[in-house]
Amino acid sequence: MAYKTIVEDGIDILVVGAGLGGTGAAWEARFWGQDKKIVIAEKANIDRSGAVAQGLYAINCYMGTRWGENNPEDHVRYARIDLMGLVREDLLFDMARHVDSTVHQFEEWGLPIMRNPKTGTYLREGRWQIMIHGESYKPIVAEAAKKSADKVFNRICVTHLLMDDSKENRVAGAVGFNVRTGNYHVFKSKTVICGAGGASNIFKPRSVGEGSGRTWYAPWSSASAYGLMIEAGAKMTQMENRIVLARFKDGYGPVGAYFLHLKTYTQNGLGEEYESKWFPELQKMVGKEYLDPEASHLTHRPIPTCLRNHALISEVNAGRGPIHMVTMHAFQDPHLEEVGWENFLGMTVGQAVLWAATDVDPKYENPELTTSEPYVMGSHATCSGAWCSGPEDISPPEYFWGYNRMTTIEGLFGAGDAVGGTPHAFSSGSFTEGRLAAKAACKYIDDGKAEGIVVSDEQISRRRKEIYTPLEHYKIYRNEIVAGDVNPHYINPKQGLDRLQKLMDEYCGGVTVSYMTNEKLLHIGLKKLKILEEDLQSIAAKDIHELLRAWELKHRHRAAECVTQHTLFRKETRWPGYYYRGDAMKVDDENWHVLTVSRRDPNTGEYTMEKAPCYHLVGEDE
Amino acid sequence: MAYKTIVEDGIDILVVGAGLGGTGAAWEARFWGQDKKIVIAEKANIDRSGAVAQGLYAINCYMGTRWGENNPEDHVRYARIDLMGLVREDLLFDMARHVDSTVHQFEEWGLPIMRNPKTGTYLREGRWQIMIHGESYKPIVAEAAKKSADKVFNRICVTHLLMDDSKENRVAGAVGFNVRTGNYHVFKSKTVICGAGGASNIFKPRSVGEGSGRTWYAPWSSASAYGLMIEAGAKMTQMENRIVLARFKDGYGPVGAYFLHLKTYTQNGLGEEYESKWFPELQKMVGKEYLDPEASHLTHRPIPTCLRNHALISEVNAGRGPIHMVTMHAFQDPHLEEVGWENFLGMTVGQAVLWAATDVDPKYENPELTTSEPYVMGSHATCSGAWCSGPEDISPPEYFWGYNRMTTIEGLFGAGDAVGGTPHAFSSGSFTEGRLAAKAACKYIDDGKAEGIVVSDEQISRRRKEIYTPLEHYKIYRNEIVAGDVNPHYINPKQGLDRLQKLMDEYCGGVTVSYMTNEKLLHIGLKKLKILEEDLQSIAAKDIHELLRAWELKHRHRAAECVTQHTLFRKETRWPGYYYRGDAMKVDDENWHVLTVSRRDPNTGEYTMEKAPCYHLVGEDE
Amino acid sequence: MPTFVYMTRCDGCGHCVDICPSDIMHIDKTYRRAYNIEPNMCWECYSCVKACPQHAIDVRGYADFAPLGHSVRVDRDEEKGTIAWRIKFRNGTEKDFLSPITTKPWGQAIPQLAEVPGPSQEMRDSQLLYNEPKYIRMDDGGLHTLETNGLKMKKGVYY
Amino acid sequence: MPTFVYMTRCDGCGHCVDICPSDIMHIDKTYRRAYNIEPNMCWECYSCVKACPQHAIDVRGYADFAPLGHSVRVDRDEEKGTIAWRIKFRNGTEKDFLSPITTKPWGQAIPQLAEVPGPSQEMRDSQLLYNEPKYIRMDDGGLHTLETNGLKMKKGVYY
Ligand SMILES: Cc1cc2c(cc1C)N(S(=O)(=O)O)[C@@H]1C(=O)NC(=O)N=C1N2C[C@H](O)[C@H](O)[C@H](O)COP(=O)(O)OP(=O)(O)OC[C@H]1O[C@@H](n2cnc3c(N)ncnc32)[C@H](O)[C@@H]1O
Ligand SMILES: Cc1cc2c(cc1C)N(S(=O)(=O)O)[C@@H]1C(=O)NC(=O)N=C1N2C[C@H](O)[C@H](O)[C@H](O)COP(=O)(O)OP(=O)(O)OC[C@H]1O[C@@H](n2cnc3c(N)ncnc32)[C@H](O)[C@@H]1O
Ligand SMILES: Nc1ncnc2c1ncn2[C@@H]1O[C@H](COP(=O)(O)O)[C@@H](O)[C@H]1O
Ligand SMILES: Nc1ncnc2c1ncn2[C@@H]1O[C@H](COP(=O)(O)O)[C@@H](O)[C@H]1O
Ligand SMILES: Nc1ncnc2c1ncn2[C@@H]1O[C@H](COP(=O)(O)O)[C@@H](O)[C@H]1O
Ligand code: SF4
Ligand code: SF4
Ligand code: SF4
Ligand code: SF4
Ligand code: NA
Repeated sequence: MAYKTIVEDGIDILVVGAGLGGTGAAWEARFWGQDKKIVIAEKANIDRSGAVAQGLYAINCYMGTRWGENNPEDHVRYARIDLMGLVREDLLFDMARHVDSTVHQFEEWGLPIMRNPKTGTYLREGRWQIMIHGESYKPIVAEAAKKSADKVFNRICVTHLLMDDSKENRVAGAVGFNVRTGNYHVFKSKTVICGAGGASNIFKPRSVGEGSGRTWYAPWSSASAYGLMIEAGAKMTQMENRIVLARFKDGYGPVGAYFLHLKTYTQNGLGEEYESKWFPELQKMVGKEYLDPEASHLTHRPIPTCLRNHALISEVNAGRGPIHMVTMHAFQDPHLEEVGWENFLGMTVGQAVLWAATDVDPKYENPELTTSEPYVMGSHATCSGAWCSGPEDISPPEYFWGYNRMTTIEGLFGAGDAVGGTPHAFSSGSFTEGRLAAKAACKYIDDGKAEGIVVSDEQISRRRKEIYTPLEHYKIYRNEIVAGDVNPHYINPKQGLDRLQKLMDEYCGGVTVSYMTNEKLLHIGLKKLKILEEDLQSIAAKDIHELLRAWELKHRHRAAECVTQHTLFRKETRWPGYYYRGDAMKVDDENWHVLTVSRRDPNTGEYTMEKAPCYHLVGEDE
Repeated sequence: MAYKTIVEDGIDILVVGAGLGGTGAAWEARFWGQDKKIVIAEKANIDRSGAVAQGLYAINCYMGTRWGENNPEDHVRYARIDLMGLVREDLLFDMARHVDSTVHQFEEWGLPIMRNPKTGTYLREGRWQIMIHGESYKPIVAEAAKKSADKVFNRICVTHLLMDDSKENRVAGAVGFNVRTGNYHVFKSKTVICGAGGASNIFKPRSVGEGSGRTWYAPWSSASAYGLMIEAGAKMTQMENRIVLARFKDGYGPVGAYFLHLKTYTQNGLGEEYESKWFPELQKMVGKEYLDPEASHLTHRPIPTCLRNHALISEVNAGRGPIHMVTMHAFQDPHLEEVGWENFLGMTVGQAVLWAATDVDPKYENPELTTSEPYVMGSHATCSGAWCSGPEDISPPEYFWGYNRMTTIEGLFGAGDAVGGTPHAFSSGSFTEGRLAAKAACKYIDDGKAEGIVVSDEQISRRRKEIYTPLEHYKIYRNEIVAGDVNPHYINPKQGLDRLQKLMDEYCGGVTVSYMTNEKLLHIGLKKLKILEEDLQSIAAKDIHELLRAWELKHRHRAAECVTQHTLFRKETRWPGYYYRGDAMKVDDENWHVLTVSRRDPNTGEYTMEKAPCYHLVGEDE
Repeated sequence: MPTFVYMTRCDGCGHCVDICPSDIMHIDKTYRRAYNIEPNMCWECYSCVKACPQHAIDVRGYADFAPLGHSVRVDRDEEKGTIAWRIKFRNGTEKDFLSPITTKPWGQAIPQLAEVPGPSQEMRDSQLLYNEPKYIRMDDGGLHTLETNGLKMKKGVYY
Repeated sequence: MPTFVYMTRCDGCGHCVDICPSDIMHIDKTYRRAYNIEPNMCWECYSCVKACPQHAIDVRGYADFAPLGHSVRVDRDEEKGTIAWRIKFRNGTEKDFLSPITTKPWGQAIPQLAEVPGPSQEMRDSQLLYNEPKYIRMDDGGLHTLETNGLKMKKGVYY
């Protein structure tokens, strides 16, 4: 191939993926590393990349400590109960104590945050959520990142991390290719902050054909953070904890503003409240500790997101669908009507398009809700991601190995979806995690931990060869057939994605099986994933764009495998409404009140699974 | 458009669709109409068209009266109980008393029917099924049809029936276009025998992408029989009675030979027998009259197909999947192993390919079973189709209006999947029905019923315009956009099919919702079907092949609408395992021991629904 | 397992185009050879594979569930009246099968009904089909009717 | 609702190609104008629509669930700091919305951190981030810690 190799050397901090976490990292890194070389390698254009490309209408993680609204530990307790007990409370406390500073900065930069006209405080959507006019959220944080970075490489699909050839388990940068020029890019760096985001499209979507772009999380959320880190041998945590979201049907418009600000509510096909009906049965599955509707009512303790899903799913399965969101009352108020629409124009335009197309005016008709296909990410009501060190002033020994947000690979840090154990970070918390990781990365370098890194030419050329194999494969075998995409020697990325999604759906708890799986099914799933991995060696890309899709697929495949391994390991149904282990339908605190941690050996491909203790934030004297 | 108009005039018997029913009709017509003009209009090439294109390994409807095996009424009772009481017993008895004559003819023509070496009788797969080497089943019956027909027009997609302009509700032929030349074909005929087959691809398939061609019923089973007849205003019956099939997973290989001849059996993911476990609950839903396992055991009365599905579906939903077919015992016998493989090579090659691809050798590994997406047809364990007159010596007055297998449109006859109320006809019964229809059509003509038919030029040119609209639409609007298939003025056939399948799946009881629906959902489905119908006015075809797909889609859409109307009408769950009315989860013999009959008014598009009495074949003194 | 066509084997004869029930084997304008224009409407029915004189068409399992590395080849011979299959697993295992497709010389055993004596009026008025009652029973007994079988049709709920 | 490009409006400037997060806006080789090469990977994020100087890009709802006949048009103006939406229903109903996208002149309010005084060693050793504790509380109080908040981390099962 004629593609050039372009080496960027001497980088101190390489930000891989500049979404909310990555822009936070790049921005903050400059403060702690005034003379350091800070470089961004981003798959798209950072002005509109990642989950926030079309904007957001709310910042879902804001304490409001300055107005006495919440303390960080309140948020930790919220996240803990919402996730059925299992989170990294050190990381969460740390994120929560800094997140307000992030949000106040955003406002200073020009992000329009709505205010409560009476109190002057930020307009609350819910206890943790504040409302914004966030169409330009991403361009604004990108502006900040650009101010700090020495160089921004847009349109680089990072495919692999580089590893130090002189010291086991130490990162040394990353490689990838430019999705426009095709050139091979090598980034040699002392540290890497991985902000490559979460994963859509791992499970078969409800949408078909053209509509399969209409996912809740963006279709370009390619599981790269997971793929890159797992490949490199980083430990992962809670990967089984995929999320299913209640969403407006088809358009997948978020419901938060509706439930919390518009105070809309759901009903079944018969116009009945149904949620509470399922609580007694649910309580038997999960225990009163996790579901106590009366206590919840009195203390505003939330009903966990997964359990609300469970009620919705069960009601639909029982034949009393569809579930409707009752909007007709709220929409009589012109202000709420405006919020209802702008909420979508600001973050999920497709929902507005759909309503326009189907003549659904929520003022006169209650729209349908559904539960989505599962997504794998780490910043909404779910916390899949890398197993990272916490901050030294909070973390117990099992959670601490020197640098905040550093993975189990030296010099490799994470932020946002990449970091496991920190749900409910959302956009603001992800940006905050990026900032924390950047400070820690600078410290790591300043402490001399990145000395003597060696990257062999062998490593660089091996990766180069690997990256372009799909193009080579296409060239060699294309002309064996007359035309078309059916070839005995290869599959293309779309065909591979279809295979992945179908098997994850059927064997690992997707929509078609109502989120049900069990040990037997998971074993079959793993077997099929292994065979798919073999076929991915034979993937073909007809051009650079397909090469991008090929690598996205490889990252998704690796993440899917890890999800399946974790789901197999945890022999309980911890989050009914996210997925069910049919062979262990209850919460089992005795054996499974732990965090699951996996490591894939990069040499053998074998997974090792362990249980890590779950520490909780409790009162000093408890 | 430069396409020619080609008129074929003076036809006596026009066979629309020469599958098993149509070839039977064409063949037999020559005997009763020695001098009549018999013409076939077929979408594909009759040598390999229809459901039997790749062959069959069994003939599933054979009485064996000559060997004293069964009497016709035995088969009627079998079909009745299998269909939960509701069938057209006059039509069934009639088919059953003639079907052996059809099969013996086949043998005489050269179709290899296996023999029991001990008894010399046909080798039985089950009580009703005999085994054949049927790879060339279709070429053989096509040969017979060609011997009888004056002309065979291959590659004509028939789009509409022609109606007599001089007499209300009388057929006058059909029109369509040649899918290769694009020419417009007009067939003026005194009678039409519609053998255009059943329907796949109305509901969202389990397969995705490339794999969506792997349906049980052929992807070219385009619901044309239903689309043509409903459009013309014929009454339809039991259209709600869509079928779900237990099949080998992914490959959709049939299970009959396995269950009946190889004596394989199913177990759940834990290796347990599960079917009987569900019977007590099922008995409460359907009543002991329809499910009495003990009686079944003693009398070999079958457990209805839908109820066996129900057990499978329920077991999977309960988290004890996957269901396996235990083949490892049977396959130790080399003869049975050979049958097991040849069964698929003879009728579902894809299943063999899949096993080869996945290294599944059923001798060493039990393959997975699943339940398919729903299909709409009328000759397997299901009986959707046109409401037809029975034979005069059997039919009660409500079932008789002069000519055997004549629909409620004068001169329009049906055979095979086109005819409602006759399940378990299969290939042989369908061919037999074609023969019966042909004899009746000759009689109709000979009785002078087809005199004075007038087809106006207006009708012919109106249909011509309608047929090519999708090509026009494409031409006009294509260049408004730069490239691609996203256009504000049109959708293409694949996009329309995706829409149809998704809405039928979600609202009318497809796989994603575990076959569940209810009144509310069905009403929404109908609304969406109406809007889709409007958009089908704006469908675009970029070439003649897409024009074929456009018309197939229109036929599927019309059939889907009718299915939904029927499903809404019948307020009970008559066939658990085929679909569930969540708002009426029981069999309700008091109100619904009736056949449902619909008519769509061709002028207004409105449906009228009625209940028709269900007559049963009983002993003379009962 | 949709079809594909080997570039070097196809001579563009069009037999596959002629037979495909799905109308998806078309001739490529550039190469003047056949290919499958719509794999997701391919039923892997093998009609085209069987019809190709050049053995130029093969099938590879549907990408969304069939891994690469297998093959199912076929040779159908109307003269011999047989069909031969060779299955090759991904792991290399092979299995061969051979079946008859007809017991008679092709097409010759089917009578030309225009040439048989036409039916009598009596036969027309009866319920019999061509060549019946011959084919109905071994004993050449007559057609089953409600009467002969002691039956009637009755409205109501029976099981 | 994937995008499409009006042939007569696009001048091939490439802004959409530059911005699309999905890498699916490409320039057609024949027409030298942009189009969406992979609609099923389009998130209808409107990034390209907002970026197109010619208003040449529009969106029509995903064919698998959105009927024809609607439109959602947008005009984003960084100068004015606003975004204007016009929604047109299939039935003709129209709705307009206007929102701010920034409260400051574009980009100017973000400091250049290379130019602010670097952190002290004390600050490096603390848990503070840039500009903290300023931004953390109204009262400019310090960072929350386990100690200040009377907490500890404890192994076990707590709810
Ligand atoms: C899609 C979406 C997301 C949200 C919401 C609605 C919708 C419709 N909602 S609501 O539902 O609750 O309503 C939220 C909301 O209102 N408020 C909120 O604060 N957060 C919400 N989120 C969640 C946040 O967006 C989310 O928590 C953060 O964005 C997570 O940040 P981060 O972990 O950094 O992920 P990212 O997607 O922003 O960025 C990833 C970046 O990596 C790039 N990338 C990926 N792979 C790469 C590769 N191989 N090489 C190079 N670069 C490579 C990406 O391009 C991107 O820039
Ligand atoms: C697909 C399939 C079918 C079966 C089976 C397995 C498989 C994998 N099994 S097992 O599962 O039980 O194993 C059976 C079996 O083993 N034994 C058996 O006897 N029958 C089985 N069937 C069922 C029979 O095939 C079925 O009952 C009959 O074929 C029905 O006959 P008919 O109703 O004539 O349908 P057809 O598909 O054969 O013919 C339809 C024809 O119409 C044409 N056509 C359609 N639309 C048209 C249009 N618009 N214009 C012009 N022509 C237009 C078609 O091209 C075709 O020629
Ligand atoms: N019914 C609800 N009760 C409490 N919080 C909710 C509810 N629905 C959504 N949220 C929260 O609102 C925010 C946005 O949610 P969503 O729009 O569903 O992504 C998240 O913080 C959710 O946890
Ligand atoms: N388990 C079963 N018990 C009785 N009959 C069956 C069973 N499975 C299939 N059949 C019959 O076998 C024939 C072929 O079935 P199938 O292969 O499922 O299409 C049909 O007549 C079915 O009704
Ligand atoms: N009220 C409005 N709201 C949003 N955009 C508008 C409005 N009026 C005009 N526009 C913009 O002007 C362009 C041309 O509009 P149109 O004539 O509708 O195609 C559109 O693409 C919009 O971006
Ligand atoms: S039948 Fe064979 S040789 Fe002839 S066009 Fe088709 S693929 Fe080519
Ligand atoms: S296998 Fe059958 S459907 Fe597929 S291309 Fe060949 S003839 Fe057509
Ligand atoms: S931004 Fe607009 S004008 Fe420029 S290439 Fe894209 S569609 Fe054409
Ligand atoms: S709407 Fe978004 S995803 Fe779709 S083409 Fe435009 S920029 Fe790309
Ligand atoms: Na996280």
